[in-house]
Amino acid sequence: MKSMGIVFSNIHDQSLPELTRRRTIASVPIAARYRMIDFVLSSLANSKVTEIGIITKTKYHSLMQHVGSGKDWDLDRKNGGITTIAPFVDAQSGPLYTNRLEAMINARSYIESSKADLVILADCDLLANVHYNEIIDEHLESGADVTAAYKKIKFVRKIDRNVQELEVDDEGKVTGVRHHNECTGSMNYGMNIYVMSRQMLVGILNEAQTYGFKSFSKDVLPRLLRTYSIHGYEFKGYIRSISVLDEYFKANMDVLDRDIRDEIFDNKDFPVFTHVLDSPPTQYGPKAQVKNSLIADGCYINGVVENSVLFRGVRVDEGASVKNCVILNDNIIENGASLDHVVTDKRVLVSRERRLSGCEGYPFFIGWGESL
Amino acid sequence: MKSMGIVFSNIHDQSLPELTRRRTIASVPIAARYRMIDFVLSSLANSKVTEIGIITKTKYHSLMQHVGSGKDWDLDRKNGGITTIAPFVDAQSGPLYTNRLEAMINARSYIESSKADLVILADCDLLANVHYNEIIDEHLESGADVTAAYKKIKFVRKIDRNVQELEVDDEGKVTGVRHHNECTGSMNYGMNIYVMSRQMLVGILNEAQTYGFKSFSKDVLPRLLRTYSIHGYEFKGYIRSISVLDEYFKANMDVLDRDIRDEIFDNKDFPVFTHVLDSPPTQYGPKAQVKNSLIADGCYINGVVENSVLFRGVRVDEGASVKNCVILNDNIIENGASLDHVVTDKRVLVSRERRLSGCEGYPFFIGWGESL
Amino acid sequence: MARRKECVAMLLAGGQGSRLYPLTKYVAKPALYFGGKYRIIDFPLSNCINSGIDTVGVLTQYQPLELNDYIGNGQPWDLDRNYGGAHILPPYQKTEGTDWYKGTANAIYQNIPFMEKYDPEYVLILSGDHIYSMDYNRMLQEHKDNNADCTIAVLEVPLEEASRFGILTTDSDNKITEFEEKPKEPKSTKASMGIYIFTYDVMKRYLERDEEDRDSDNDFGKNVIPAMLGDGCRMFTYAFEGYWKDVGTIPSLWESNMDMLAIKKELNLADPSWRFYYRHAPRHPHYMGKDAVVNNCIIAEGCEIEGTVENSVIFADVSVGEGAVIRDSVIMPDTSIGRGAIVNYSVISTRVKIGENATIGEPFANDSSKITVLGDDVEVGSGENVEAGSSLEGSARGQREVVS
Amino acid sequence: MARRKECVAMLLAGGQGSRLYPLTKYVAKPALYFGGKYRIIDFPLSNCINSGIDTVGVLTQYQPLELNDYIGNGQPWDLDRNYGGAHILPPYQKTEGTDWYKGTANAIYQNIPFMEKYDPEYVLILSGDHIYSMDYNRMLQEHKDNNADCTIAVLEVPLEEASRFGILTTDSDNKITEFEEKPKEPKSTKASMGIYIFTYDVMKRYLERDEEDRDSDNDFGKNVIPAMLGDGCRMFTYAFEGYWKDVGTIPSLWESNMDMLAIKKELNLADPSWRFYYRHAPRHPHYMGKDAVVNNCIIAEGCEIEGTVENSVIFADVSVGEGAVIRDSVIMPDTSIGRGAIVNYSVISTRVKIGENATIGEPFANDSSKITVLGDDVEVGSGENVEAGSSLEGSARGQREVVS
Repeated sequence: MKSMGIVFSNIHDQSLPELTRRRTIASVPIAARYRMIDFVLSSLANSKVTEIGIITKTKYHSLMQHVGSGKDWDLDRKNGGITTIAPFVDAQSGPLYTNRLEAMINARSYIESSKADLVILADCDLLANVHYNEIIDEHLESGADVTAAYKKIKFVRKIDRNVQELEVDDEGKVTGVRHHNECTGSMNYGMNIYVMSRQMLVGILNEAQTYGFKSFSKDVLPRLLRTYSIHGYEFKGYIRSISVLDEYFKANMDVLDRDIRDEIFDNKDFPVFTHVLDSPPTQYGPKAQVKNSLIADGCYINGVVENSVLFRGVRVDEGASVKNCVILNDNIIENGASLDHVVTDKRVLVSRERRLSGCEGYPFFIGWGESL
Repeated sequence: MKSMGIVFSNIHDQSLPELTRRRTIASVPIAARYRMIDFVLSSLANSKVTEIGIITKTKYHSLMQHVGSGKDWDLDRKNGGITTIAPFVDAQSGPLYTNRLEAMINARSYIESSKADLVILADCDLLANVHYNEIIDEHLESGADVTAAYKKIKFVRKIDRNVQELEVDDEGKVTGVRHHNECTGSMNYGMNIYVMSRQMLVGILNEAQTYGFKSFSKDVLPRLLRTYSIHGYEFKGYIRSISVLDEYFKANMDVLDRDIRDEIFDNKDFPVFTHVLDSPPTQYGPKAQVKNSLIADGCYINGVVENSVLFRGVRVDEGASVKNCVILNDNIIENGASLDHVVTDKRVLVSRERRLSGCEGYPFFIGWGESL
Repeated sequence: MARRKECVAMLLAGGQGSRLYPLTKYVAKPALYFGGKYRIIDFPLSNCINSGIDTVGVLTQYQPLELNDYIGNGQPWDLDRNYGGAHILPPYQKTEGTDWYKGTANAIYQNIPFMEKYDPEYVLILSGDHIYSMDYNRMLQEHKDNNADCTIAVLEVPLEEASRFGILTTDSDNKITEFEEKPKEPKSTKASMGIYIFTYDVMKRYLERDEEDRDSDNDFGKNVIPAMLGDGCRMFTYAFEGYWKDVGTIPSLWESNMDMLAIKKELNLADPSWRFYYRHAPRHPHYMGKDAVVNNCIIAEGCEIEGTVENSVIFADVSVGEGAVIRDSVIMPDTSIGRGAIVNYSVISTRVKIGENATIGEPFANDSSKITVLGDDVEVGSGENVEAGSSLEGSARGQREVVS
Repeated sequence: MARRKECVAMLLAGGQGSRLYPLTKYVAKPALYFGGKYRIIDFPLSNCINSGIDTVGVLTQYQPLELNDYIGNGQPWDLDRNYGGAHILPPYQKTEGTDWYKGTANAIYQNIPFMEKYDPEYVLILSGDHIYSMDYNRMLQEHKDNNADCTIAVLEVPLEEASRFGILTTDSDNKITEFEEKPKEPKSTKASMGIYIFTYDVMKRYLERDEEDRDSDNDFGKNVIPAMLGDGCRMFTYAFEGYWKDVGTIPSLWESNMDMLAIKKELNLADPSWRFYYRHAPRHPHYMGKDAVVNNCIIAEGCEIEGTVENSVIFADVSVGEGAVIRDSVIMPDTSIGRGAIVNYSVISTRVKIGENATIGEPFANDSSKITVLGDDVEVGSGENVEAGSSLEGSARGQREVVS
């Protein structure tokens, strides 16, 4: 039983505009040294899924640089391996696709030419270590036509964004799909991870083209529910959807929790791989004071860092203070500067004595390459 | 002294429409197992140029599959290696570039971020084993700002197409550039291969953008001639420009000549690499009659083949006859079929007893996947 | 941080191949050329990756240089994995002393640290001298279904040939009841192919015990398998069907090359779903000259054929001059056959130079003692005659001496 | 089909490293950890690729398993080349017999076939026990400019230390006039770094001659270099400036790790144009706990630091419990330090387990005999005290015994 993966790199770009101005959601940096796609690629590879199509649309230059030949995930294979499916624009082609279904129709020849039995569809918006092999096993055991993964979530605050809720009966059968514009209370949160036979997906794509369907979850899924059996896979682990900036901030803070760190990173059969940069180790100077923080390689820290996540190559000078922050790669925080509840994109320079402060639930975002 | 290469994969697509309907000129198959870009990539790699940007525009899917990570040319490198520079279309971007200059402006950040001293520009329309290291050496010795390669060619027939002629004085200095719409008589045929410092190219691109120049050879080169010294490198080896179908046919036939074969393929320091397919060896049946032909791996031949070039995986059944033909990959020529002066694209099936015949100077072309 | 690999393959590639001398003078047997494009080791390596086994230890000892180079980083077989992949395992010095590999079991024993890195449940033991296509994963499935300690792949052989093999007797469930090496009076026609799957923990226990026994030859067939059988371990046969050839002698090497000329081959080299991979060199497609005559043969890339080639397997970069005739022969890479030379019923190794109008061997006579063998770098002068059945070996400078 | 490589590097990685015992009990010296992220061999390998030398033979012999694994296909150093790249070269059996490597010159001699594949003009000889950053290409340029037969990289050393080195005396053109191994009365302060460039043909001739001499130790320093000098070969020094450390002893290993703590390091590990490459394992960024105290230290990925770390180099995946204090120490990967434990002036190897409230060593005293060393897999029980200057080695199961 051979499986292939289809990974959507651009879906959800619009929900995190700050960080997706020059990149896809797949290449958004997370947890001090990773990018969002690392979790999907690593876990597929760890589940022995070694034929993976990454569907891209726009702004995929940084994604391609990060993924490269797939070597870092051991996915540079003669057969299968990673295929980037970009819109190979030519004069005849229409406008770029805008959703999952159109994207897969664009990738149909890739999907049709595979020899895999099963297809796994996945997005890049979740911080989680999903074990795809378990979903596949449950899919096969259930005998269902499609398996959809969900997570029982209780939202303590109302959050504005589109979510898909699955109705699942006691036998684990999906009986309905609902779409909401906000998240509130308890629900079976649809993870947009699907497993089905490759032949079935090809059939769906043919039908979608014939009938002009536009959306997988709004047009196709309800039809499937009427005719086919859809099994619900309940994911029981940690999950965080990187949907808005505050959730992005919280996802980073989550990793300061030892249990979450252990679950995501310390499963020996499900390690998380990322693109290798050969950074030197991080060095702490004589004035460093660092507490409850996750620190990547290649940093030089001689100031105060607390409750923060620092990516590779960050410099925190003597007398600088970084608290409750997410500091992306190659930032320089100069002497006397002070940051609190700040998220900085890459290559930001915060000059001496500068004081920047957001607040809980509303972090202050500083864009790529700014010098303040 | 470090050099980088910029390879244009789409320039000249329009001159060979039959074979570039679904591919770039760079991925046009040639000489039984190669693609046009193999000659440029191999020779750059053999010249120790291991940082190469391939500029693509449209229809580059087959090119990316062929080149992959660059492994087959030993160009999958941590530093440098092959970078495919596609138009990373986003909502804001304008129309696709239409010429060399616009393409390089699109690739400017790639060129600017390199650490190379020199840049080599090259197209993919020439069948030749150009030793780029010699051009670099001559460029450095001459002390010129730019070196342009040319070949003294005598056209025996008039051929309709755009050519660039270089005027070169006795010291090897380029004194003028002329453009013709047809080739006739003797000329210094411009090979569109240029060497210059990377800084100079960056300057040219800045200027081109400021002044809105459109064409490298029509706008930029004449200006350079006024201000800078341009050295002409005379290429003395075999060369054939794959410009129109008949030239494509002739290029393939040229390789039946032992001297040309030796020159292109049998220089031990300049081997030609191509994408590896693990074909089995070619097998000849008891009825095979094969003369003066170049035959790739993975064929099964039990018929008559004369003065022809057969690509990988071709089957010629008993009683079939293939004379003066270029037969691309995975064709099947059935029992009793007869082909003369025919060029077939990939996956063509010629049924039993079918007779197809072009003539000298006007080969008959059969498109991809046709069954006749 | 040992991530588990369910099954690790250990490929015994140390054999000296003395019955293939002089072809094995400079190279280990698994590095020998086969079938126009391949080396023998391409078959087990390709079978591994096609069976989903991506971790292969290659145990080398004798003349490993060319083999090491050939395997390199494992990339041609998709075995250049970050975790797993192909690893060359030569003998090495330890703090307590140094050992060359003794028997097959000792070679595996010495590499217990290698295997344990992958914490395997099963180990597949392979050898590097067989040509075949086999899905080891099916065999592993049977091993698991049988809850076996050891599964041995077997082939049905004609009763009259059975005494050349290790013969296994089984009950109706394929459970092995008896094992005899080269029995005079074989009780079964199930011949061991030298391909074993062991449950790792059981194998480790028996290897350790075998090491303690100073009288043991440390060989799987002679010592470990009989010991396990004696203790009542759960041992099963796995029935293999299809083409399988041990290429351990010159006649069998010649014959199996000739097998590749059949139009309906038992071993399909062109199956796109079960490719046999090999390491490539940059060579142009082969050229058939204006007066070439070919008939029932395999010709690899880089060749320049101006003469006649019939019923033969011609490897890469071989040149055959005008008027030369090659029949019923195997010609290995980079060899040149001068104009007018005649080669019959021969196995010609790599980098051989045959002068103009020389004669090698006699026409095919179905008598394998008449096969003529020229080793690496042999040079045969113009007009010279090499008698049928001769075996010549060359030196680096191309002189030669008769070895048999 | 030998395509030429101008210069091939041969890296002698066979040293047993007995002065680094017990750290070298299970691994060859070049595989020892260094600087928080690296192994010693990362330095010569990175220098090679950064100098444009992409063909490196790594000669292994003693405990090569971990080193072989670490080098693997050479990919981390960009040495996974189709043509060239990193190749492990263990001793092997030949038709005529088998040999372990004797001296350094014999090791290179035995690998003449490897070098000749690349038809090199020059050979760079390196060893695997030095930490430094060096552009070999500049040295090669000087070698060519001097039209030399051999160029030896030298370092200026204080006169009082010169008698510990091989000392070269030169004329004003840097042409070597005299060479003395560890002279009692050194005539110069130019110490050989054990880095040689030879013109290949000359070296081959001298290696062949040295092999014929049965009294020779087959060593470059003792035999080959003096023989060449005696014959009047053109031999030059190449003056190296910068950080260079031989990490052949426990004190020098400790010291050179401490050197990496300097803010202005002599050896810049962060230079983007001269990266030191290493093989990665998938580990998360390190975590500094709520009560962590750090001061002047290097900490690698995967660590979980809840205690105090000062003036120390902490490798990957080390855990330091609450209240534990580490000072002036080197802690290698996968080691855990229990709550309240105190570690002073120590070198702690990999997979060591230190129990709660244990005490290892005494505060730094500038007396290298007081460095405490715990070998691989040592376990120290809760509350136990390991005396300063002890050297313990562990077994696979974590027991331990005193070695000095």
